[in-house]
This record gives sequence, C-alpha cells and structure tokens, in this order.
Amino acid sequence: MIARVTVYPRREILDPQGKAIRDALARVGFADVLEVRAGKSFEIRLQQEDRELALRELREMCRKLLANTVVEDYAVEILNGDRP
Amino acid sequence: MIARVTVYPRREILDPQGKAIRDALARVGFADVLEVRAGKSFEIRLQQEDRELALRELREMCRKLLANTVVEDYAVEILNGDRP
Amino acid sequence: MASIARGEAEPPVTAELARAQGVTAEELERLHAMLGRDPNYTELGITAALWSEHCSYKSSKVYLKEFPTSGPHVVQGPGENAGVVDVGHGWVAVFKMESHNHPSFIEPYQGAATGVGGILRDVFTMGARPIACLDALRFGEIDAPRMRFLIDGVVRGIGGYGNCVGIPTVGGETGFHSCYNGNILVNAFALGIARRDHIFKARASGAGNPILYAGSRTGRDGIHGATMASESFDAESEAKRPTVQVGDPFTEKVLLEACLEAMRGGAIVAIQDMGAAGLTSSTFEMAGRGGTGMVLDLDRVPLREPGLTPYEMMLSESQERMVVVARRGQEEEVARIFRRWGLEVAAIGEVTATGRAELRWHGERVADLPIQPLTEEAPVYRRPAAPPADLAARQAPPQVPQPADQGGALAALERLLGTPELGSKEWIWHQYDYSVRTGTVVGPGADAAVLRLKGTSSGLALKSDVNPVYCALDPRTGGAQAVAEAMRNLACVGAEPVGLTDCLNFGNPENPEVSWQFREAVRGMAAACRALGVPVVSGNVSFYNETEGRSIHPTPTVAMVGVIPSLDDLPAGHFTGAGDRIVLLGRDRGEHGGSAYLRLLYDVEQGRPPAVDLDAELRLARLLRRLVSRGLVTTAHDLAEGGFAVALAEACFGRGLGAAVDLEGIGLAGADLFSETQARALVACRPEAAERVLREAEEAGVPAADVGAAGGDQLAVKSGGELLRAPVAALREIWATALPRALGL
Amino acid sequence: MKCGVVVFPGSNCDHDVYHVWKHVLQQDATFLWHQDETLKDCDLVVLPGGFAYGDYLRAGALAALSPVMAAVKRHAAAGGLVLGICNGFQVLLEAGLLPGAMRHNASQRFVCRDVWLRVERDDLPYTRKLRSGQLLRMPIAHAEGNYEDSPERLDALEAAGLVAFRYASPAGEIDPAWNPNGAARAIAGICNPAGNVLGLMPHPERCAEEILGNTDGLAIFTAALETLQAGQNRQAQLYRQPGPARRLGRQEERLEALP
Ligand SMILES: Nc1ncnc2c1ncn2[C@@H]1O[C@H](COP(=O)(O)OP(=O)(O)O)[C@@H](O)[C@H]1O
Ligand SMILES: [Mg+2]
Repeated sequence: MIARVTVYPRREILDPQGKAIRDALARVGFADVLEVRAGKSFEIRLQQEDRELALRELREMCRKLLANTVVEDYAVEILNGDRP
Repeated sequence: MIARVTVYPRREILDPQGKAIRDALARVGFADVLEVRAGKSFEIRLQQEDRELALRELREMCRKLLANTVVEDYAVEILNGDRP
Repeated sequence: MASIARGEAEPPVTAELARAQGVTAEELERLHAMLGRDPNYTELGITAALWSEHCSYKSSKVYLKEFPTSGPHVVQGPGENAGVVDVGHGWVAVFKMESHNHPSFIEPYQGAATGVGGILRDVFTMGARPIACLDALRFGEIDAPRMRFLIDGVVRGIGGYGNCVGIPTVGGETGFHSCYNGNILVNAFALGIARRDHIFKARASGAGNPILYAGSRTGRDGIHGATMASESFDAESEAKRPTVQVGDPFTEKVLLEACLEAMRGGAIVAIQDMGAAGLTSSTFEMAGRGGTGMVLDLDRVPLREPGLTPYEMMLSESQERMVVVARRGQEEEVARIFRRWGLEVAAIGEVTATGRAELRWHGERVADLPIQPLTEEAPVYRRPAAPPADLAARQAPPQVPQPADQGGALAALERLLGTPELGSKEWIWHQYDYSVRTGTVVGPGADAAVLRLKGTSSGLALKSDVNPVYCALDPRTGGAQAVAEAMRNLACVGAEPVGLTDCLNFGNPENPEVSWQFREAVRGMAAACRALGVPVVSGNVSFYNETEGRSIHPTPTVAMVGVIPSLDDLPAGHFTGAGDRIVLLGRDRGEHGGSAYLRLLYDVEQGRPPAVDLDAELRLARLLRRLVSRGLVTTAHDLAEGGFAVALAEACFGRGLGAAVDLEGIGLAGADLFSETQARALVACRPEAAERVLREAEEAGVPAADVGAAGGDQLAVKSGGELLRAPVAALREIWATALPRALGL
Repeated sequence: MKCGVVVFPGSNCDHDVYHVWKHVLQQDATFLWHQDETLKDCDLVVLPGGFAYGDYLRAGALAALSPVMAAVKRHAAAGGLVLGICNGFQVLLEAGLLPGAMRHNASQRFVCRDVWLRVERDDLPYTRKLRSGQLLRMPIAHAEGNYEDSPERLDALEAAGLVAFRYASPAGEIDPAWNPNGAARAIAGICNPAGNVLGLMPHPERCAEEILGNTDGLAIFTAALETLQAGQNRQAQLYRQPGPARRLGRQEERLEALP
C-alpha cells in the first residue's frame, strides 16, 4: 500500500519559507499567488494491506517522528497505487 | 483557488533523506515500512478561478522555481477548497 | 481623564485574573493606586509583562547590585541592551548572554534558534556588528524522556539560526545532569564590535519624534512568553502553551544590515529590539530610560493575520522586529533603508513629554499608563533565604575510592573520557559555522576562542564556564569558581579580561533555598569579579527552572571577554612539538568534592567543592599571560573537570602527539590524578625555554614543576611505578566518539 | 583588477571575499547589489557564500532569479571570470551556469570542518598555480553540498574533464570516509567547458591568510588575479588558447549531445 503524509506548519505559526517563496513568485511575475504554505511530503510504501490499520499506523508515525505537533499539522492519505 | 504542488526527488536519483527516515521509522518500531520518499509540499492559494489556467500557471511555477528538474519531479493538484 | 475602553470580549480585571497572569494582590493594588482607577485587560497584561520576573528582575535586583560594574574598560555597564567595553584601537566590544530555557524545552529547534536571534538583536541594537556567538547548554541524562530529541533540536536550532545570519559560533559549553531532565538550559551569548563613538542607546527622547516599527509582522506568537519564563513547568503548562515563536534568520540578517546602515545615517535617535513581551517592553523601556512618554496607534502595527486585539499586539513575541525612534522629518530616510532591504516599516506613534503611554485603537483609547512607575519603579522583593536543611550532609567529606580498586588509572581515564560530559563536543560544534567572517583564529575545541580584530595586531578571547555541581554543593564557591575558570581559560591564550556577562539560571526564587543559592552564588561571583578585576557589564536572570517542584542545580553561567595584545605567539591548547617540556603550574590539594571522578564513576555528588583561592588564580593568570606574551610557551591548557589526567590527555588529542610524565617529584598519584584543585594549568615549551618558564613561575609565586615531555604516540604517566600507558589514538577515539555514541548515532 | 562581490539579501561571506581581494591582494573590489543590472566593469565576479534569500526552498534557488544574474550570465558568456563559492556555487547551479544540483548533505546536518581537496584541473584561470593531484586543506560550511546529477550526466561531466576539485583522503584517495556530504563522485567543485566559470563548496577565502593558520585558499585568488593581469582585458585570452581549451571544445559537444 502506498500512502502520502503531508506535514505543514500550523496555521497560526509563522512560515518564513512559505513567505519567501510567495515573495519570489511575485518577483518573477506570478502576481496571482496570494499565499504559499511550505511543507513536507512523504510517500510511504507499507507492507500493511488493510486500509484502516495502515491509516492508524501512519498517524502514529506522524506523531512519533514525521511531524512535530508543537509546530506542525499533518494529514494522511492512502494513494491506492495511483501516485500523482 | 487552492492548489497543492508536490515535489519529489526523481526516481533514478538517490534519496538519502527518505532512506534516513525509513531507517529511523524502523528503529522506533515501524518495521512495516518498505520505502519512504521524502519530498516537499506547497499549498498555494491563487486568485485565478479557472481550473485549466491555474494548472498551467502552477506547472510554470514548478518549472521556473518550485522544482529543480535536474533532480526533482513535480505534480500539481487542485484541492477545490478541501484541504486534507 | 477620559474613560478607558474595554474590549467587548475582554474580561473585567479581577484579583483572580491578575493572579492568573502572575500579578499578586498587592501588585494589583499598587497598579490600582497608580492609576486611580481599575485597569482594563490590556493594561493588566502590559503590567503583568513589565512586572514579570523576566522583565523586572524583581527578585534578583537587590543582589545584582553587589556586582562590580565599572572599570577602566567599561563604556556601558548593565541597564542597556548589552554591555560595552573598550578593547583598544578605537573599538568597543558589545556583548550579552541570555537564556531561552523554557521555549527550548517546549520546541527545541525554534526555542534555541530564537534565543540566538534575540541575543544577536540585543547586540546590533547597540550599533555593533555581531562577530561571534557562544552557546552554553545543559541537558539532562541522555536516556531521559525526549532528551535526544531536545539535544538534536537545540543544536540544530542554534546552528540553523547563527549559520544563516553568518555569525560564527566559536565556543560554548555542554553539560549533562539529571537535574536538567525536565528543564534544559539554553544560554546564548553574542558579541559585536563597534567604533567607540558609534554606540546607540535605547532611550526615547524628543517629543514629536516618530516611532517606527520595522521588520516582521506581528502574529499571535509567544503571547505570554515573558510571564511563562517566570513560571515553573507543570502538567498544565502543556495546555497553556502559547503559539511557538518561529525564527526567521533570513529576516534577521537583512534586519541586521538595514539597522547598521540606518544607524550610520544620523537619523536615528534610539532603537530597540522587541524581545520578551514584544512591543510592550521595547516601547516602555525606551521611554522609561528616556524619561519620556509616547502615543501608539495600534491600527498601524503591521499584522500577519487580521483580528489581533490590542492585548495581543502589545504582548506578541513575534521575532525579528525593531522599534526605532527617528528624528522628526528624517523618518523617510530611515524607512527607505529598511525598504531597500525588503523590510516592512510603519510609523506607529510618536514620543511625547507626558511620561505616559497612550495606546489608541479603532478610534478609542485602549490603555493609558504612567511609564516610569511601571518600569524604573517596578516592585522589588527581597525574598526569604535559607540554606538547604541537608547542607551539612551534602558537604560532608566524601569517601574517595582509589582507581586501583577499579582496574587502575587507565580504566578510570578511559571511562571519564568516554562520558558525554568529558568527551569531545565536536559532534555539536561541527554543526556550527565557526569560521565565517574569517575572524576565528582559534575556534571551538580549545580553552578560549580567539578572534582577531581586523586591521589591528590584537585579538579578543571568549569563553563561558560554570560547574553546576560545585554550585549545588556550595553556591558561593561555585559562583567564584565560574569566574575564576573563565579567567584561567582566557589566560591560556594570553588574554587579559575586560568584562563579563552572565546568565543566572536558578529554580523558583519564592523557595527560600533557591533564594539563598542565588544570593550566595551572586556573592561568590561578585567577590571573584572584584578580586580579579573583572566588571560585570550585562547579564540575565532565569528563575523558575524547575519541574514538578524539583529545582535545577544553581547554574550561574559566566561568559568572559578578554583582549590579547598580540596574536603573534599564541600557544595551542595541545602539544605541538615532540620534545617540548611539560610544566605543571599550581599545586594539587587532593580536592574531590563535586569532582567528575566521583560523580561520573561513583555516582557521588558530595563534599565541599575545590576551594577557590583568588590570589592564586590571579597569580596564575598573570603568569600565563606573561609566558604567552613573551612567546615562551607552545602549549597552554588549564586543568578543570577530570583534573590533571584529563587535561593531559586532552593536550595530546589535538595533534595526536603523546606525552611521558613522571609525577613522583610532586607526589601526584592515585585518585589525585583526577582531583580538581583549582588554579592549575599545563604548559609546554621548547626544551631550551624550560628553565626560563620555571624561573618566571617562581617569580610570579606560582608552584611549577617540569613533569615530562611531549612526543611519541603514547600517553604514559608514572609516579614511582607506571600509573598508566595507552596509545593516544585509542584514547582519542574513545573521547571523540563519546557523545555520538551516547546519542546512539 | 576589479572584483565584484555580489550581495544577495542573506549573503554572509561577501565581506570575507572582499577582504581577501582588497586587503590581502591589494586590488580593487566592490559590492554588487542583487538588483543591479550591470557589473560595474568588474573583471572577476564572485558569488559569495551565505544563505541568499534564506536558502528557502532550495539553496540558491531564489537568488538565481535575481536581476543581477542576467548580467552575470552575460559576463560568463563573454568569457569573463565568475567564481561561485559555497552558496554561490549553489546559485550557479540553480541559474544553469553549471550543470547538476545540490541536495542536502547525506548526514542531513550542516557540517563545518576542514576537508582535503584533490586538485583535478590545474589549467583553469583559478587553478593555474596548483598542480593536478595536489592536496589542499580547506574549510567547508554547508547543509546542501551533496552534488548530484543523473549517472549519464555525471559521466559526461567527468569525460569532459569539468571536475575541478574532489574531496579526498589525506593520501589523496577518493574515499567515502573523506567525503563530507555524500557528493556524487566526491565532487567538490566543477567548471564550465570554457573554464571561466568555477563553482566550489569549500571556502578558499577562509584560508588565505597566515593568521588563520592556513593559506591553501589564497592560490585560487592569486591565480585569478594573474590570469586577469596576463590578459589585461576581460576576455582573458590566456586560458582559452593552450591545450585544455582545444580538449574542452570537443568535450563541450559531447556534453550537449546528451538526451
Ligand atoms: N555547545 C557548544 N558549542 C560550541 N562549542 C562548545 C560547546 N560545548 C563545548 N564546546 C567547546 O568545547 C571545548 C571544551 O569545552 P569545555 O569542556 O567547557 O572547556 P573547559 O574545560 O576549558 O572550560 C571548548 O572549546 C568549548 O568552546
Ligand atoms: Mg579549559
């Protein structure tokens, strides 16, 4: 099973990287961009075939290692083999 | 419109960070994890309301800035307001 | 007086609400009397911040007065953002140290990073260009919960920030002790240099002068940081956790350049960073020092997200922000410079002559407070102090096992070198850029770091020191020892001290034992400073370092700065030439109280710490400086934790050059190889200089003995019979890998 | 000879390079602002170390879009000397002036230490005072110095002789234990086919004075200076003529023939 974990800085927290990217995009002509949040994405291949168990395990990974919940939020998706 | 851009190291390129994370996950007990690819995720809020135009613009941003296509692949999705 | 607006959602001020913000009933009463009416919520918040321990020093002030703060080199003592000392050639050094303990425990990366950011701003706020940082770190036992995460995060955070701004981190110290399991210490020091006549102060003056806001926008970050730093940790602080402050070193770097550029122009009257308690402390302190008042128009404060209340704006601790008082009519000149560096600037108010702070928002007056009563005349407490009941037991002379009982001196040495406490800290400092700015002549890994003063022949030396175990056993001796050790480290590179800064980390001052520890430590430091002629020019107090009622060891970190007249004959901290004679300076008295040997090998933390003989320290330091300035020594390294044996081994590690010493003549053997008697150092010299070195020592009144020679690839010690012999490479491996091994890397 | 040091917001080794050119070599030096559109008649342009634009996104990525980079590209195309050090090297990669990309160090940590560099090219305007195979000791200080490219492109880079420096053991061997960041083929520095653009991760400006205990980096600056003085014009004829230039001509084609 293939899953994707996305980790973003928490909404209310300063995201200097996102801000720098937005400013740079504006400088090169993408004036259309209102906001950028810059985070991490992990594509994870698991042995687990059960969707629910996999989700549970992934959330556990986020709490334990992939995300720092003091400053980051995370989201977990199952990709069902079709990667973007 | 809210979009998500995901940038990953290209398949043929080593991903030491992904490997380091897999090893770390294994160390804390997630033996189930076969592979991790570590990439970046950008959540981008655009003024543009037209889906096709937005996608075109986002791909342009990737080529110009968000991804380094020498070593990275990218994917673009429109989130339709429902963030994960 | 017109009425004060009360925000719709804001609660009325009650004694209970005040207490929740750390304001006592008496303090609320005092505020009430000052205003002649009830304060509103915003006013209470501002007062709580200004009267917090962190901003007001209310429990420490009475003792801090005992420090000597003046001297021939002092240009600016405590009271400004940083201390200033003259270092010659028209230059001054501007430096300070500050704690970021609580934020680092919550989020180590950001906590440590913003600690570095804050101290850098304190320095460049004075018009100085920062040229070096030190970090003094205290962690718990590596196996304690979260500790590896904390260590990793703190080290990454310090590097992440300092490296990016481009200020070298040239030294520091790192200790591990179970007393920090629930409350680590992160003390950041920064030093900058400026031309003597180009120092800026944070005194708002000139009614009508505009107040500018420059830098990052204001968000809800760290609201209550100052009051949090004034409380102890408990299970509840998890829930009270404010929005973590995130550092943006890139913005700091451009802010630094913009500020220095703007300060060159003459359009700036005063400038101050927004540190703890953000806009509140910066504006109130500036007006308080200047004896002026101000009007702030909060609608003009640049916000990161809409909807912040006046309370939130005044207490936000968003990073990388400055308040600038410009000369009226020249504000555009200042603003232009900030904008050129890509920074936002806004005029948010003006200086007045009223002595009051008036805050306006949405067409209403939302606060109106007298400034000096809140700042200069904040409450001061002399807290009850009492020595711990078990002091006598703690200080009872310990049993000192001989190494022979446990596999001999070599085994003891190997075990000591293999602890994270005494092992090399290079795993940490290789993550810090210590060579950027090309000023670093001696970086981390030696006794004191040495920076050159470009364009002159001279240099600056810096080092931070404290031994918390000594301080726990006898805070007065421990306080004095920290000052003496820092001076000894400086003397090893030939530096004459010109001033020091400190960061006094203690438990809850409302606990009489802690209050006593504080008083004793300060007195010990003050006595040492006086005797050694080193003024205290800045510093910081961090109280409430305790978890679930358990205090940390008293940890008065000292960072000392010295001047080296010429860098031509700088000795190394390690042996550099085979055949060089090794001379031990100072005499052992077999002191083991609080020693690394007893603590790390036998888990005994008992006894009186080694006595500090300030006269002996002074004689030793003078001798070392003299030896260095005459180019007589190739190596100089002081004796500290682990005593003679550890110092000798360290001196071998730099180049992998061995040493053979015979200690029979001075009668040093057994456990005393590890004794921690103070006022001692190892030097090495060319054989032909040995006699001269011994003579100089005799003239200086410092006991000295030629104990052997450097050379070969073995470390060999005998005293009568052979005490230990081992290949340097093997010992070095144990020492160099100690920390990563303990971290499981 | 005039050296222009580009200042991006976040550059932090700009003063160090300036210091070496101005005070150690006693030459004319000036700062170029990232928004400048000309290079003020500089003979040598240095992109210094630091964290331009905070190194957000990828080191050098945001800086590569600065207005000054168009002028730097013109200068390079005209054969002018362009030296990128550390962050400057990363900017050159992101700007496409040199091939390949930087990734995070294999350790996933910032690393500051001295390394051994093996000189692979002694015929560049920057290396003509060195010998191939010679070892230099130089400081590095970076988080993203792990040079990477596809295997085919790396092969092409090697075949074209564009690797200028490699991390090596003190014995001059290529050894993973002496590679501080995991860089492919131990690559520490590369040049363009014409040899006038050089990027390297180590910091020669941090070891160019006796007082700092190491002068191994000075030769790179003196070589650039002598090259310029010999050429006495910005075309710097010298390094275009002898053997290497001919060899490079062929290899340039090969590099471009890649998919
Ligand atoms: N956290 C740190 N950051 C930078 N340098 C450090 C750190 N911890 C220790 N060091 C360096 O390691 C060396 C040994 O430190 P320490 O044991 O405190 O020295 P000493 O015993 O001479 O006081 C010093 O050069 C010091 O600057
Ligand atoms: Mg020392």
